[in-house]
Amino acid sequence: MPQMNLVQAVNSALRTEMRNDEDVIVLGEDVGKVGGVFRVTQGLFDEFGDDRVIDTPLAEGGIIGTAIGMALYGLRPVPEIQFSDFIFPAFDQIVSEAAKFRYRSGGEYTVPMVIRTPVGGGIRGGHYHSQSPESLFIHTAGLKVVCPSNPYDAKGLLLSAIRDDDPVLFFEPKRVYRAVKMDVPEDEYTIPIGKAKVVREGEDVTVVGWGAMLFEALASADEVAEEGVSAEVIDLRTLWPVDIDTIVESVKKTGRLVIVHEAPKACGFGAELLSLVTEKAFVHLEAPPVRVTGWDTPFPYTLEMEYLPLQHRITPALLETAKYIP
Amino acid sequence: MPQMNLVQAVNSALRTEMRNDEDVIVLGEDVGKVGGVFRVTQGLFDEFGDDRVIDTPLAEGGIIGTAIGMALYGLRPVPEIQFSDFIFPAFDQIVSEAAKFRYRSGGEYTVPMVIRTPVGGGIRGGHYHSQSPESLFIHTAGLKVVCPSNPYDAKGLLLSAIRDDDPVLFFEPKRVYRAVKMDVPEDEYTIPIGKAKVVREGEDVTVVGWGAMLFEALASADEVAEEGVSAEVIDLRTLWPVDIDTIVESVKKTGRLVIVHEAPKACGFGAELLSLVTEKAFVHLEAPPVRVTGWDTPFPYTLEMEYLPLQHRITPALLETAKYIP
Amino acid sequence: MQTEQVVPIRTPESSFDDEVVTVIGPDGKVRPEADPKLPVEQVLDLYKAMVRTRIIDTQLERLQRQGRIGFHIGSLGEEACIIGSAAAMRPQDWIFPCYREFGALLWRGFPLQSYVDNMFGNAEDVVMGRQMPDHYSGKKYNFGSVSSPIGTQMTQAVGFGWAAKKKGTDTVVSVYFGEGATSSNDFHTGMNFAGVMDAPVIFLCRNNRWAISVPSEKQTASKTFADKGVAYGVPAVRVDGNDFLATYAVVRECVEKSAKGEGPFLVEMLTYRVGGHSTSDDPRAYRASDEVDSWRQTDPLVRGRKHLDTLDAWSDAEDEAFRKDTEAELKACIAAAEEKPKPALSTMFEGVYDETPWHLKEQQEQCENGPRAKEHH
Amino acid sequence: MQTEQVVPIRTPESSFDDEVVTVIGPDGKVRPEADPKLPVEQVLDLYKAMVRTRIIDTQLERLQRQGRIGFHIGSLGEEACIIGSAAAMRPQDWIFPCYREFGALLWRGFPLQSYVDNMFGNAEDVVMGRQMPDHYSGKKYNFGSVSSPIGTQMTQAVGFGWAAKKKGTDTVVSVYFGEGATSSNDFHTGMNFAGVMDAPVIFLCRNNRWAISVPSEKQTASKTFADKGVAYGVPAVRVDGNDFLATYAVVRECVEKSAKGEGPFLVEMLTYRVGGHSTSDDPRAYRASDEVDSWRQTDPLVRGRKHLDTLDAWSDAEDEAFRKDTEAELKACIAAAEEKPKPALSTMFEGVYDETPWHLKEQQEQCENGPRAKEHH
Ligand SMILES: Cc1ncc(C[n+]2csc(CCOP(=O)(O)OP(=O)(O)O)c2C)c(N)n1
Ligand SMILES: Cc1ncc(C[n+]2csc(CCOP(=O)(O)OP(=O)(O)O)c2C)c(N)n1
Ligand SMILES: [Mg+2]
Ligand SMILES: [Mg+2]
Repeated sequence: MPQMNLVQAVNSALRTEMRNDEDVIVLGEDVGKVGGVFRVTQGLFDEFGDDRVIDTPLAEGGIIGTAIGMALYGLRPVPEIQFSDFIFPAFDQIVSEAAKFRYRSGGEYTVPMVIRTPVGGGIRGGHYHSQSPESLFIHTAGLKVVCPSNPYDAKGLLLSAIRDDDPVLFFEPKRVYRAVKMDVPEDEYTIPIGKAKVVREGEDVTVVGWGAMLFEALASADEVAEEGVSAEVIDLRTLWPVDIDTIVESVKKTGRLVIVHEAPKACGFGAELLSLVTEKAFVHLEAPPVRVTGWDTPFPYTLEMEYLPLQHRITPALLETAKYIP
Repeated sequence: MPQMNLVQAVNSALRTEMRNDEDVIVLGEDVGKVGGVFRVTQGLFDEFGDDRVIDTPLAEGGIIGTAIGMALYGLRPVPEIQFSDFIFPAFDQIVSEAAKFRYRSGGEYTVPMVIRTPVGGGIRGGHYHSQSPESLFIHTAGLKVVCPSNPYDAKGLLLSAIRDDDPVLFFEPKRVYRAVKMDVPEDEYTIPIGKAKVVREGEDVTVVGWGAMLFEALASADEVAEEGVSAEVIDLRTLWPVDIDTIVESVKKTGRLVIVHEAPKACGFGAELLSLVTEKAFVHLEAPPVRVTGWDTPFPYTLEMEYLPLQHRITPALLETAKYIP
Repeated sequence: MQTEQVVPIRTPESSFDDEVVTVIGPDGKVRPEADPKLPVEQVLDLYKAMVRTRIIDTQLERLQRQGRIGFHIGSLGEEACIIGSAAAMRPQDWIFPCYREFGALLWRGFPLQSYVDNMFGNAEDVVMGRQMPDHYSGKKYNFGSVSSPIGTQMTQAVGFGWAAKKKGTDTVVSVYFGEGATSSNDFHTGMNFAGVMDAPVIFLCRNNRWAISVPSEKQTASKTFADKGVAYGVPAVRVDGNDFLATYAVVRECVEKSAKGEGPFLVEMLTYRVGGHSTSDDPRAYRASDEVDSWRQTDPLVRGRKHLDTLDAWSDAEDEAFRKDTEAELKACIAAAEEKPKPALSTMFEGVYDETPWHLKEQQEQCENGPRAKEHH
Repeated sequence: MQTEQVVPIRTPESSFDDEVVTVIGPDGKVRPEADPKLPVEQVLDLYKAMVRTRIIDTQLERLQRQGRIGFHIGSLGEEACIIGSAAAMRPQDWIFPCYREFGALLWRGFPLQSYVDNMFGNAEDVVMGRQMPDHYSGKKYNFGSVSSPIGTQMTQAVGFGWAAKKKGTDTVVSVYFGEGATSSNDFHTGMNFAGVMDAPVIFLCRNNRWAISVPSEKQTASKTFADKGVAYGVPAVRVDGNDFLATYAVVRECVEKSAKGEGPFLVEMLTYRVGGHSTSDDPRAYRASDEVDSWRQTDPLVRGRKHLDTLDAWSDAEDEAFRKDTEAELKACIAAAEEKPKPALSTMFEGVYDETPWHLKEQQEQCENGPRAKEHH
């Protein structure tokens, strides 16, 4: 089985589905000849031509708006937003239109579309090449939100997302793009949307993470193991609709919860997770659930490693939570 | 003292500050001659002329972008977005620009600007004239978010907001616009941003609300009083930065918390409030905190009264929470 | 430092400001050069559709004032450009509406009863009472979905038209919007993408002179709205939008060209919003009544009627009878719509996604098992 | 149904496609009609600023390859249009940058050391290391703040210029952007608002033919970028952007007119991005090297040098010496910048708001009292 990094796995998913289904169209800024600024769409232009791999003008609202139109017609567009920081010019089309089309038209129109976009920090991108805006889309009814942490999941989830009949935000953790290689089948396979994965079992505390921070959570789990704390690590994979059962089941076992995400804390997805768990497993909570997140500041440049909720911040949170005495 | 409704109180605040400070500029769609579609800016065009009360072209991004430019120059623009549902074409200017200007320029540039916009449902507005997008802005570091529930607070808070040196989102609950009249001084006065108000004291359960839902919370507090449950009602007034001390103090007393808001539940501001209280007062919580919110659907038209978290839904939540046995 | 030298800074010239296509003269006679030469029955159908639109507008406004419906947004004075342009589209073509084109929807065969059900947001409303009145959806009739945010339909129409072309069809898409909407983000990206992608899309700008209270002169400093095509390499044309035959002819020509791959096009249709912006608006607060009066002179129905007279195709008695029938038909639809129940509670939770996820099922259960809200107060 | 009649649908004509203002001919001699007739010392200053910009670009690119800075976005080949246009602004005027105009920033007097500190994001960086390199802010120099999102500076410049005018000043604002940015929402709203508000703003479009890998032909179907002015009633002009005197002359004329209330203007500056988009980009993946080579022929520095020769104002020795001095100055700045510490941890939490609210104080405390991160890996 070939080894792929996340860039290659996403590329493989796109190529696979473009071969399967000629209605799949890739469009965005620089996705064509050059294959995207992260080279995720490399080679697709050569294989599928400029009718199916479209370099668009520089307008995210246009990319998403025309992609919605294509989807209304019955195609399955996979628009790319070059950085998720640049999704905001398309915000109206996403939240007012794509998200509401099925509902508002009484089911007549649907928008099967996957918005692919790199997310997160740790690549010296500063304010505008590092943000994690997932909670804005989770708040918007009608959207699904996916964020794989590794190449295998990325391919399987992207194939599911493209086949899904609802609009999906597909966030690709850019810090992981070339950092991890693993076995990824050339052939097609899917990973269901809406299913989290327990990537490490443990007894004392549950850690929920996704994307690039998953690796930090795992590293912390290793670290605290040396101090005798057994952490259960859950990779959400799909952020919304969230697999609440897997989380609640784990918290019922451990009684303790730490949530990790890069986005700012205030109204981040961590707040929703914390609230859901509190609502559903209040009596099982033996310690206050904790959020380890980006700070409530714009994403900084020089100090980005102090901004991110990395291992050095997760580990103490795990220890404190695990050792909390009610 | 004159009696004013919320429309008149906001109008009075604008007029007061425009007389005080010639740098205050009002701009937006239909704010001029006709005085806004809700008539909030009525009469300002006649008093201050078309240099200070500007009917703009139909482009929210242009309204906010030019207002930012005015603010960078040193003016104090008060742009109006006709409905908060139509703020999304301006989303990029608000979250990428206004919110980050001070920080990203090392304090060289500031954006003293108040974005006024009607918010919320209950006026037969359906999908696009009813939404409550506050949590999107709370998630964005650098913005302040205010939502008064009554005319007196509206005037005092708007005067503070205009004098504030940071960008403020000022949400006006449109269901309250003409529904409530009360004494409002002609003269100027301010209500500080960042201070909540305990509008009804109680012992058994804390209810946090704002805007139009505050009245529903109060009605429920009356209703449950008949069943012997004493609810403390907090009107947040400023959503962000939130007055956490007032809430935590109340929860320490009651041990129980119900949060009410119109916006959808998932990643709504209720999740942040619930999380903050859980983090800060875990040991004081005698029942799982509860959110009574809009459902996670687009805002409907015919069934809007079933969508909103009105008295009929708040009352049972208060009773259950107050009577919950751990 | 001196700069007396001549630098050729161009104050842009309009290619359009004195050329407006008209077919029907003030006397009702046609200018043969531009006449689409439609068979008489078709002319009559167009005229009747305009009259029907007017009657519906009048009645719905009344219903709203009586509090029986919550809202209506009409097309008083704009019937010719709406019906003329809709009729110019071929059966296989698609129409992406703004919010003022129920006349086009009905022209397409959408049942009047369904339209009235939408006005009441009842259980048989095609959009299940989820949106405000006049926010319908007509997929079976090759007709889009109305939403309130200004402009968004334009880029969507471009993607749709592009897709249809790539699929090898000769489908053309028309998209309506007001002149105010030319200021929106989506006009810009829609036109630009259409130009670059060679999409078979006809941008139909209803220049009715007003965007709620903002007159068109305050909307842009360009000489005409048609001139905006230049910025995108999109051919443009101005037409008398109160002349149903002129509108038909111009749009039809664009359709035929677009179908051959020569689109997109921008059509500025000159008309006037005689009524308020919607039932929520009272235009007396911001515009002079003599302006409105002078536009009433150009009433497209009066002009249409004059034209029919030149054809000897329609009598006063026929006109009277048609109006009566239409009113009766509408009255029956209203009575039926008013009787129908509200949409079921479950419709609030279903259809957000293809399959309803756990959290919505949970919320639905909470809602259905909880107490009911009081009615609107 | 027949439609053989002629409907005047206009394929837009360009007012601009064969008129480009040039001053310096291939031989270095000026065409006197458009020559701004600057004093020799000023011509020399402009030339030196271009050379300095080139030297800085070359060095910073090297630094980035060595991993000593994280990023640089340069102006190789575009020096003439940047320096020429910046120099045309009067001291009281303001410049709103895109991201490629550090040459304009330095022209305004921003200290080289501060610029280099910004490249390192160190404790003395004017923006406190909060943004990527080349995202500076220069308020003291009447210079805006760089952000990455394309286009946003345009509407801001309009509001700023409008405010300055309302305050009774004759301040003019220029705003830079690439031809790719003409597709952005803010180009549209910025130009439209400028037209309607009569704002004293000069829109400076650096048409360098590429938006990362997308060539200008794929950006729009309009004949030229100057033609886009028509859509907004904004006068426009095209200038040879590799000719610093032509750019100066054109922009200066716009400034003088704008100061008299005759703005806004759109200036399309024809140039070429000789380097990659930024240090993150390798253009060999998407464009032919002979295209680049042919543009190297039009190098604005070579052309400038030829012009100096016609003035007999500058010797090879002087050129050499100037280059050496500049390199040495830059080297010293780099050495100093590299020595400076990172910004303090507290700078991450301060300055989000005027007064730091409780939640940020709490987070700052958590951060400062918690363990430190490892360095970048
Ligand atoms: C994004 C957005 N902003 C504001 C509004 C409120 N609004 C509804 S219609 C309208 C005016 C539209 O004018 P125009 O485009 O000329 O169309 P007309 O109503 O004249 O047909 C405005 C401002 C909206 N619906 N969407
Ligand atoms: C809203 C937004 N979308 C995408 C990007 C990524 N991006 C940065 S520069 C650029 C191309 C800009 O081209 P152009 O406007 O011609 O300017 P140039 O770089 O040629 O000077 C793109 C797509 C961005 N910064 N902002
Ligand atoms: Mg209009
Ligand atoms: Mg460019």
